[in-house]
Amino acid sequence: MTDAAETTATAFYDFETVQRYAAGLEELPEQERAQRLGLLQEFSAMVGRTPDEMVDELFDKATHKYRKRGFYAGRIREFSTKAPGTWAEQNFRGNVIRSFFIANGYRIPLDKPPWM
Amino acid sequence: MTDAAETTATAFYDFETVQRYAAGLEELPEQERAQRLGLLQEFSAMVGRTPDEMVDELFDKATHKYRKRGFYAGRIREFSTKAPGTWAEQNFRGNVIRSFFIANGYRIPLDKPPWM
Amino acid sequence: MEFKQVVGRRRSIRYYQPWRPVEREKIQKILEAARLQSQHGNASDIRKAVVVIKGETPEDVRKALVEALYSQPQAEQAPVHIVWTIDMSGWEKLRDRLLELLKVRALTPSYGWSEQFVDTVVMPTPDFNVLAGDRTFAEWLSAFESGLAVGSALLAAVDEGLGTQLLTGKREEIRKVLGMPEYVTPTQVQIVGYPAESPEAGGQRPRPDFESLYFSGKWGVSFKRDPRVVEQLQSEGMIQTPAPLPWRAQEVRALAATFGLPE
Amino acid sequence: MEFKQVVGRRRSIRYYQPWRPVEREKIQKILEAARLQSQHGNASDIRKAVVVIKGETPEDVRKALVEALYSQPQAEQAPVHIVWTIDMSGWEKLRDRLLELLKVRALTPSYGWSEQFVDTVVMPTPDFNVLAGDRTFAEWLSAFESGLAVGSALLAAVDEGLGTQLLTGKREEIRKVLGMPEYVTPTQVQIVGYPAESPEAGGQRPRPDFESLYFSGKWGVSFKRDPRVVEQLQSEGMIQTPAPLPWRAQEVRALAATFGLPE
Repeated sequence: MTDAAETTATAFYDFETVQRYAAGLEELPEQERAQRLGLLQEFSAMVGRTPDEMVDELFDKATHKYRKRGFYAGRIREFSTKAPGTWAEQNFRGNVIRSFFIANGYRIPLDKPPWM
Repeated sequence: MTDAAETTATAFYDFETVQRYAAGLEELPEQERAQRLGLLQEFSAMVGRTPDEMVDELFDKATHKYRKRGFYAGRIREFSTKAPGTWAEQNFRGNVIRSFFIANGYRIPLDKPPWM
Repeated sequence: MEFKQVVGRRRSIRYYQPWRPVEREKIQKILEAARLQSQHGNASDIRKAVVVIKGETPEDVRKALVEALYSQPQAEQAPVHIVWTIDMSGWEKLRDRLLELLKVRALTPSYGWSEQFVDTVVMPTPDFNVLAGDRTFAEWLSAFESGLAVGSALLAAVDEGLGTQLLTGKREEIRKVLGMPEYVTPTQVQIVGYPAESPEAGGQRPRPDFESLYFSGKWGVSFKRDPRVVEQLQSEGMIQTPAPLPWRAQEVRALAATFGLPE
Repeated sequence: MEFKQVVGRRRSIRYYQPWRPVEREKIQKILEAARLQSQHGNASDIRKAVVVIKGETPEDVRKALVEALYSQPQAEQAPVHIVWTIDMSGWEKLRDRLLELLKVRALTPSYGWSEQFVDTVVMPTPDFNVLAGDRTFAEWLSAFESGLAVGSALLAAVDEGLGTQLLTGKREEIRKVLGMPEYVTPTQVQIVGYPAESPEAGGQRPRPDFESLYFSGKWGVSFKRDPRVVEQLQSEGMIQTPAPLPWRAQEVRALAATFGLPE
């Protein structure tokens, strides 16, 4: 079980889009990095796409327009709220995914904090 | 003689270009005005053209370019230096003519004071 | 504030306190400063602005404006938007404005200025009256004139202790949202508010080498930068500690937490 | 000098003391102020200038420059000309400059900035990278950016106790005289020197009514001008006695006598 999980994680880190995201996490403690990459993997499984596929289908490089922005905004919100916790804790889950897209060049609309 | 001179002066003041120049002299004492208009009349006689003719031939309204600027710059310099006096006194004579052209919309190159 | 301090403290502020309104008199002072800036092409009537204020302008207008600014978070946070514009119809008042300057003796016959000069030379010459020339040049010069005024407005905001930044937006949408006629072009949008980041905003931004920008006598021959003058400007606050300040990374993470932003 | 004083004292100075040179450090300070002004399109490398100094730049170059400025007397009188330019090739450094801003955390991932974002969105989008769009827009935005910097340079000259004015000249001749490559456009020429007229230069110049320039919430709805703020700005020196001052006519005549100019 440990071996299998490790293999999967290694394969997951091999995706170009994941490497790009991970490069921006280098200053974080190992535990925080692992937590974020774990959340990304969880989201990837939830939407049933590889990280590269997600980035690919979000934006149309030919027309320079977003293609599935609404879809991903919705799934990120769903991913945020399915965990327990405060708004900030939930929002953190979603922002990990948003950061992944940003590291790969694209923005997903943000949710405003409740006080704003 | 007085009558004739007055008639001539009146005719001279009738030129549209002279009226335009005179309008800018209204704040001056009567004597200074008369002096300047006298200088203009003297210059006009020297170049053998009426004031309106001078303005007309200086600038080509069709091409928006100066036509006889060099000619008038030269004659103004001649007009300045033919009187005795300091540079400032001589230059004043020329500037009366330049002011006449300015009032009618056109600039003649200036002479720099000797100190400059 | 000292002029040199104002120049030194100005930088693009990207985080604002959304809860803190800007005093109306400060907005007026910013506009007054822009109005007094040089308008060397006598473009006085082209430099106009529409101010959008949170809590005063209808919320749907403000919302549409923020969307036209690509929904950037700082556009949402800042309580004031000054939408700078060029009103090309303003050039039609050029003749009146020149005659006004003649009358108050700012323009003088000594240099050849007269009502006739305005009519026979200035008005038909595109270099002096842009409407006489081609439209592209007219718009180019108008943009330059607009930049002059907006630059003063940026500095005036800093002088008032505010944060400010220029944003680019979707011009056609901005025009529609604020009811501008078609002869009006929005240039850039100045956002104004109290900074949520420290006023240093991580330090003074990098600039190309002085000697690569400025030349003496001839293109390509550097204007020598005197390090003693640089030191003096440092002591007077115009040249400040360059970015990044050592604690910038933590500040950015703290700001992300405040606003629920990704890091 | 206080920022508000600087704004209030600035006006186009048209008579200079030709005999009095400008200290080199003051010229540097003017250029430093321009360099630090906002370059919101990240146009840092396009805003350049060539400085021409009487007694330092070869006299034939200076003479040709004055002629390209239509031989206006103030161009002859002023000992310093700062020829502001737009170097369109500077835009080619945009990507490097953006990555630099990312690195110092002026631009942050919180707002979607990343190296990939620069490459996939910013660089191909004309609104953010003018070289990706049409040339006319690129030049228009460059003129705006240039105006921002030149406005600071005007104010900095006033802060140094100098007189200054912007002049328009024959661009093609200016380019040739100063050896500029063809991708460089001279914008306007800032003349600098000690004023021969009083610094008031006859009074603060007229401007269109505040409420005809600035709107609130919607085009055409005036932003109300508070007279108490105007009074405050008067006491702080930003709003000054309007032209013409009562003695202006005599001053202009005296200046004409000094310089041998027609009245």
